[in-house]
Amino acid sequence: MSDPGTARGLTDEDVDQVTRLVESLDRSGFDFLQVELGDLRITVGTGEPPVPGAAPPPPAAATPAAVPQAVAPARNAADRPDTAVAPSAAPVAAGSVAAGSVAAGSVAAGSVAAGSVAAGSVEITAPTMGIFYARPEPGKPPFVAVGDVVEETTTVALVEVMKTFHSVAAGVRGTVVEICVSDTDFVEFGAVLMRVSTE
Amino acid sequence: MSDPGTARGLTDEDVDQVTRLVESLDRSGFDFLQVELGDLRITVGTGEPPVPGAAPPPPAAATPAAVPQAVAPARNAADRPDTAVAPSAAPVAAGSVAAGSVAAGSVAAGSVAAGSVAAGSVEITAPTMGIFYARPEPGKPPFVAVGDVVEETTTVALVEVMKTFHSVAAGVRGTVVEICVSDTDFVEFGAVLMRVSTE
Amino acid sequence: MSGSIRRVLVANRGEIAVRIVHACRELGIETVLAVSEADRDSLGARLADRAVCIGPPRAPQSYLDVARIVTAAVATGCDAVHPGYGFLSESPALARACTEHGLTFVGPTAAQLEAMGDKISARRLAREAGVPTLPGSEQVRTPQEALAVAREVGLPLIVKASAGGGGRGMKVVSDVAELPSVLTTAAAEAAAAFGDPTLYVERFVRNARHVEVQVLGDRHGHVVHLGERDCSLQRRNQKVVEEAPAPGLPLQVRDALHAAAVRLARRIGYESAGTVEFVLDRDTGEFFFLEMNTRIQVEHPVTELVTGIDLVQQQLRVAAGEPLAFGQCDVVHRGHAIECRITAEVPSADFRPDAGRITAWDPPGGPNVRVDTHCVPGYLVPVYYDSLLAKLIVYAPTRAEAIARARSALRRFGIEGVRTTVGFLDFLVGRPEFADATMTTHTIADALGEFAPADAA
Amino acid sequence: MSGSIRRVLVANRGEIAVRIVHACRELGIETVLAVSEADRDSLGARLADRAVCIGPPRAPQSYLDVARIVTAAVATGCDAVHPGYGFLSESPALARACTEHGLTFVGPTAAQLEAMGDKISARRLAREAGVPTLPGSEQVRTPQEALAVAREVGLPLIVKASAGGGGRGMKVVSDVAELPSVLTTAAAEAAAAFGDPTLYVERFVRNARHVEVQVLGDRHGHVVHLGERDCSLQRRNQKVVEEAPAPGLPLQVRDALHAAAVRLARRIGYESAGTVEFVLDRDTGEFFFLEMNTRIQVEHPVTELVTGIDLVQQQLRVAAGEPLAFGQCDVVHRGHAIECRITAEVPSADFRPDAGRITAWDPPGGPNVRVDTHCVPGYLVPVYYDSLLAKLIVYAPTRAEAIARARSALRRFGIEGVRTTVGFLDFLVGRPEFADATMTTHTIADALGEFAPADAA
Repeated sequence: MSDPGTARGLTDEDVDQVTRLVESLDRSGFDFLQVELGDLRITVGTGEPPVPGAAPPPPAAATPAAVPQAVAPARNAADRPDTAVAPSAAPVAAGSVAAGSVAAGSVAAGSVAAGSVAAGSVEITAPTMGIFYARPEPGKPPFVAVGDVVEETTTVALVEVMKTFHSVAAGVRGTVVEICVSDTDFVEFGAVLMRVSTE
Repeated sequence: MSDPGTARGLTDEDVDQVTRLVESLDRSGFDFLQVELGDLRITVGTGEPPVPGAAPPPPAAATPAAVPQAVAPARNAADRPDTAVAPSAAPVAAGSVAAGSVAAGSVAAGSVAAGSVAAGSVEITAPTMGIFYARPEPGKPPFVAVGDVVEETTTVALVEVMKTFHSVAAGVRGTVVEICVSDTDFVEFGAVLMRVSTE
Repeated sequence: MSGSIRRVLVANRGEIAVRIVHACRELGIETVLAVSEADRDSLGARLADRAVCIGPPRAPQSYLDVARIVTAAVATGCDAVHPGYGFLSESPALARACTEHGLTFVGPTAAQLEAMGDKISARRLAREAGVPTLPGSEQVRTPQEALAVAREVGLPLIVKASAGGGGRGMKVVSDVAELPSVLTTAAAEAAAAFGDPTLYVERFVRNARHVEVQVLGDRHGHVVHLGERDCSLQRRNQKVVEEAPAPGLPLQVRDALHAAAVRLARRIGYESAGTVEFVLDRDTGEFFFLEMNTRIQVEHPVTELVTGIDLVQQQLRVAAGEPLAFGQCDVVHRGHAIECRITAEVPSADFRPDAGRITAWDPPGGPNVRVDTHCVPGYLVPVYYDSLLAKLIVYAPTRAEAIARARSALRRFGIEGVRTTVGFLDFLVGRPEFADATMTTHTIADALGEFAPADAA
Repeated sequence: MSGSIRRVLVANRGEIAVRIVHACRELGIETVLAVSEADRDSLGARLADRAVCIGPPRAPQSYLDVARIVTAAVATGCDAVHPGYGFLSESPALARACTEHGLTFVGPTAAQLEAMGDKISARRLAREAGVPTLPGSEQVRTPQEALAVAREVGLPLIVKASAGGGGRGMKVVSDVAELPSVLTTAAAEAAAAFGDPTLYVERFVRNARHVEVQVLGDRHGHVVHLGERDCSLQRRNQKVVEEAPAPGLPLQVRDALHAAAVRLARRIGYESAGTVEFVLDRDTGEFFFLEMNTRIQVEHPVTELVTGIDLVQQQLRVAAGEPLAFGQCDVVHRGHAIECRITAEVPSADFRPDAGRITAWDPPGGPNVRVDTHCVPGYLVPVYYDSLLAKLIVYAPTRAEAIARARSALRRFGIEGVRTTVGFLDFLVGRPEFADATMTTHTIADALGEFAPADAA
C-alpha cells in the first residue's frame, strides 16, 4: 500500500482499501480500527481516538513484523456500567473479544493472524453456555492437560446445562497450549475454553 | 499527495481522494478517520479534533509547511433537521457555515486558503442582527458596489434594529469583490455581508 | 423491597428487557440480562449490571431454552427470573424449574399458567367465575361434533387451538360445508405449531371490539383491576394501536368488565399482573371472555400512564411476597393514553419485516411522550426476532388531545436505515373510525386500501 | 389551536427553549429559536424549525435585547413570542413592543407584568384581594421610617428592593442599630442591579417554608389553580429541589392558599400561567404573600406530572385567545412529583460554576422519570449563562416512592466533563428533614456541613 522509498500521494487503490476498511468496520459493530504498516497507520472509529501508548499494541500474543494489525474493541468492559455483580462464576468476555478481532483482522490485506489469536493456534469455544467440567468425574484425571496432543475427535471437556452434559470435541489436531477456564467454572456461549497449537 | 522535497498545497486529486474518504466516513456513522502515510497525515472527524499527543496528528502549529492537513467539519448543516421554514426573509446560514469553515481552516497549518474564504479576500460581517440597507436612503445610490475601493472607515451599509441604524465600516482597505446580501434583507448576527479583496 | 429479591435474571430481549432493567434498578435490584449472541451489544446488555451470553441467535437455543435460562440464573447468583412477554413468559416449565432451583419466578404460579394456557380450561374457569363466554364447545374431536355445535351456535364460527392464544391458530368458518376440511387443517397446524392438535369452536363476532382489563393480585388474596384497554386496531390478529381507557364504553359495561376480570382472577387466586381479554360485540353490546394473559403485556404502558402505577415494579413487589400497597379505591384513573407499536416492516410490501442497521434514531421528546425502546443509532436490527422497534406512548388529559399528540410525535420520529410503520401508524391514528371511536378488529384490514405508503411513492 | 398562532419566536435558551419547541410542535406551531452566537449549535437550535443568531454570547446584546428579539420575530414571519423564564420573560417593555408590532406575547399583559414586577405594588394588590401579606411597610425612604416599622413589626426584619424579586436584593436585619447602614447599602445595590433604589421592609420569618400556587387564567375571565408546590430547599435564595403537592400541609391551609392565589389572579384579570408565592411560618402556621411570578416557572414540571396538564401548551392556547378547556373541578391531582435542578457547579468549591465540554451524558430512563435538558454528549457548557444543565423530575403514587425514585435516578445519572450537583442532590433528597417533610428554607445551609462531596475526596 505504501512504499517508504518513494513518497507519494494516495492512490485509488489506497482509497479503495481504506474505504473497504471503513465499510467493513461499519458493518462489524466494533468501535474503531487502526492499521499500521511500516509508516502507514490508519485509524477509524467512534468516540474518542485511541490513547497513545495503548493504541498500537494488540491485546495478546506477539505478532510477526510487517503484519498489519489489530483491532481493539473498545466497549467490551468499559461500556458495561457495572460488571461487578459477578458472583463466583468467571465472566467470559474473552469469547467476544476474540470474535471481534478475527472479524476485523480478516479485513486487513495480507493478514495471516488476527487479534488475540496467536499465530498457529486455534481456540476451542463453548458449544453451549453451562458449567465447564475438565474431568469426566470428580477424582478422575482431566480429559486433557497442557502439552497433550489432541485429534479432531478427542473429548476435551464437558459442559453441563441442568444435568445434560455436552461433550466438547477438540475439532482440530494439535497440542493443547492453554486451558482458559477452571474446572466447574460457569462459561458463556462461545467462551474460549482452550487453545491448541496446530504447528 | 505530499512531496517532502517540494512543499506544496493540496492538489485537486488530493482533495478528490480526501473527499472520498470523508464521504466514506460520513456514510459510515463513525466519528473520525485518521490516515498517515510517511509524512502524510489525514484526520477527519466529528466533535473536537484528536487530542495532541494522544493521537498522532498535532492539531495545529509545530507542523512543517510541507504537511497538508485537513480537518473537515462533518456535520454543519446536516444536523439541523429542518431549515425549511424560511419565510420571506433570506435565511443567512452562510454566516454559520463560513464560521465553521474558518475555524477548520485555521487549524490547517500552512494552508493558504480555508473553506469558503477566497485567497486574499476578507469578509465584512454583520455587527448586529437586523435589516441590511445597501443605501443611505431609498432612491439614493448604494454605499458601495462591486469593484469599488474602500478604506477601513468607509461606510458600506446600514443594519437596522427597530429604527436604530448601525453603520457598517469596511474595516479593511481593498476592493469590493462581492456583495452577499440584497438591500433590505434580514441578516443574522455575524452574517457575511461583503467580501473585499486586499490584494 | 430489597428484602427477598436481590438479583434478577431478565430472560428476554428488546424493549421489554430495557424496561425490566429500569424497574429493577429503581427498586435497588441488580440485573443479569440473558442475551443471545445477536444481542450481546444491545442496549439492555449495556444497562444491565451484567449480561450473560446463553446461546446462539436462534431463540430455541437461547431465549426459549428453559435449562439455559435456569442455569444462567443459578450460575450468576440470581434469586429471581423475570420472563417479560413472549418467549417463556407463560411457560409452566420455566416457572416450575425456577421453583425447583430456589428461584422466584416473577409471574403467577405454574398451575395458574397451565390453567390459563389451555384455552379450553380457561373457558371453563371463566364460566365457573360467572364470566360470559362465547357460545361454543369444549374440545371438538370429530366433524360431527363440530357440526352439532354449528347448528346450536350458528355461523360464522371460529375454530381455535386450545394450546394457541394471542390470535395464533384460528380459522373462521362461514360455510358449514367447509367445516370438516378446516378442522383437519387446523388440527394439523395446531399439532405442528403447539405440539397439541386439540381444537375448540366458538361463535365468531364479526363486528367486534377487543377490550381487556388489567388485573393485579398478590399472594395475600388481594386482587385489584387497573381499568381497561381497547386494542381493536389489529392487523392479522396482532395489536397495532392500544389505548386506555376504552372510549365510548357505557359505564355499566365498563363496570361489568372490571368486575368480571376481578372475579376470574380471584377464582384462581391470581398473584401477579395479568390481563383478561374480552370481545365486545358492537351489534349487541354483549361482551365475552376470550382468554387471560398471565404475564406483563406489550401494551401495559397505557395503563401505567392513566393510573400512575408502575406495573413491572408491582410484579416484582408481589413476586417478592409483598402485599399490594393500595386498594381498589386508591387507583385513580386520569386522562387518556395511546400506544403505537413501531415495527421494522415495509407497509408497501405487505408489511414484510425489514432488518438492517439503524443509521439515524431520533425519537420525539417532551413531556407526556414516552418511548420504550432498545434501539439506538447504529443498532443492527437482527433478523431472528420480532420486528418491534419501539412503543410510542402518549398521555393527555383528553382522548382528542392524546390523538393529536400521538400524530405529532409520530411525525417527529426520525428513523433511517430500516423501513418502519411510523407513517402507517400516523395514517391509522388519523382515521375517522379512530377519531369517533367506532373502530373494530377489522378496521385496519378495511382501511388498508386507502393507505398510500410514502415508501411506495 | 393553529388558528391564531402559526409561528412562535422562542426568546430563550437552554432546557426551557427545548421545552417550548416541543410544546409548539405538538400544537402544530412552527418555531424560530433566537440564539446567541454561543448557542448556534444547541439542541434547541437543532429541534426548532429555524434558528436565528441575534447577537454575541453576552445576554445584554442578545437574549436581553428587546429590539433584537422583536426584529427577529417580525423578520422571520413569527406571529408570537414566547419568552420562557428569566431574561425578558417579565419585561413589560417586551410585552409592549410585541403588541406594537402585531406580535402575541405569550404571557400576561404589560400592565399585569408591571403591577407584579413592582413588589410594593404587588403587596398592595395582594392586600386588596384579601391575601395576607407580611407585616411591613410601603416604600421606606429614610432610616426613621424604617425604625418606625421595626418598632411596629419587631425584629428580625428583611429589607427588599421593590424592583427585585426571586430572592435578589434582600438583606436580613437582626439588630436595629444596623438598620441605617443596611438601608444605605441596599439602596445602592438595588439602584445598581435594577436601576431603582426603592426599598421596602417586611417581617422576616425565621422558620419558613416556601410554598407556591400555580394559577392559570384566560382572556375570558376564567382562573383556575393547579395546586401548590413546596420549594423550601433553597441555597442562597435559589430553589434546588421542588415538589408537588406540598407534604404535610393541613387541608384547610392548603385550601386557603389555593383560594388566596386565585383571588389575587382574578383581582388583576390574570391571563396566562403564573405563580403566587407564599412564605409559611412553621412556628405559627400562618402564611403570607411573597410575590407573584408572571411567567412559566423552572419547576412547572412537578405540577404537570401531578395534574397531567401541559402548562406550556396552556400558555400558548390562552395566548391564542382560547378559553380554558377545563374548569377547577376537572383538575385531578394524583401522586407525587419531585424535581431536582442539576447544575454545573462544584459543591466542594462553594458551588462555583463549572463550564466546559460534557464528554459523557447518560440521563436515567424508564417511565415516570422525566429529564428536561438541552445537554447532549459533546455539549460545551458556555460560561455566559446560568449553570442549569437539566431538571430531573420523577413521579410516583406516593411521596416515599417518589423520593426513592429520585435517588435511584440521580445515582444512574452519568455526566462526565463538567462537575455537577448530582451527588449533592442525592444527599439532599436523602436528608431526614426531607423524608419527614420538616425542611425549611434554611435546611440546606444547616445541612451543608454534613455533605462530603465525592469530588473533594
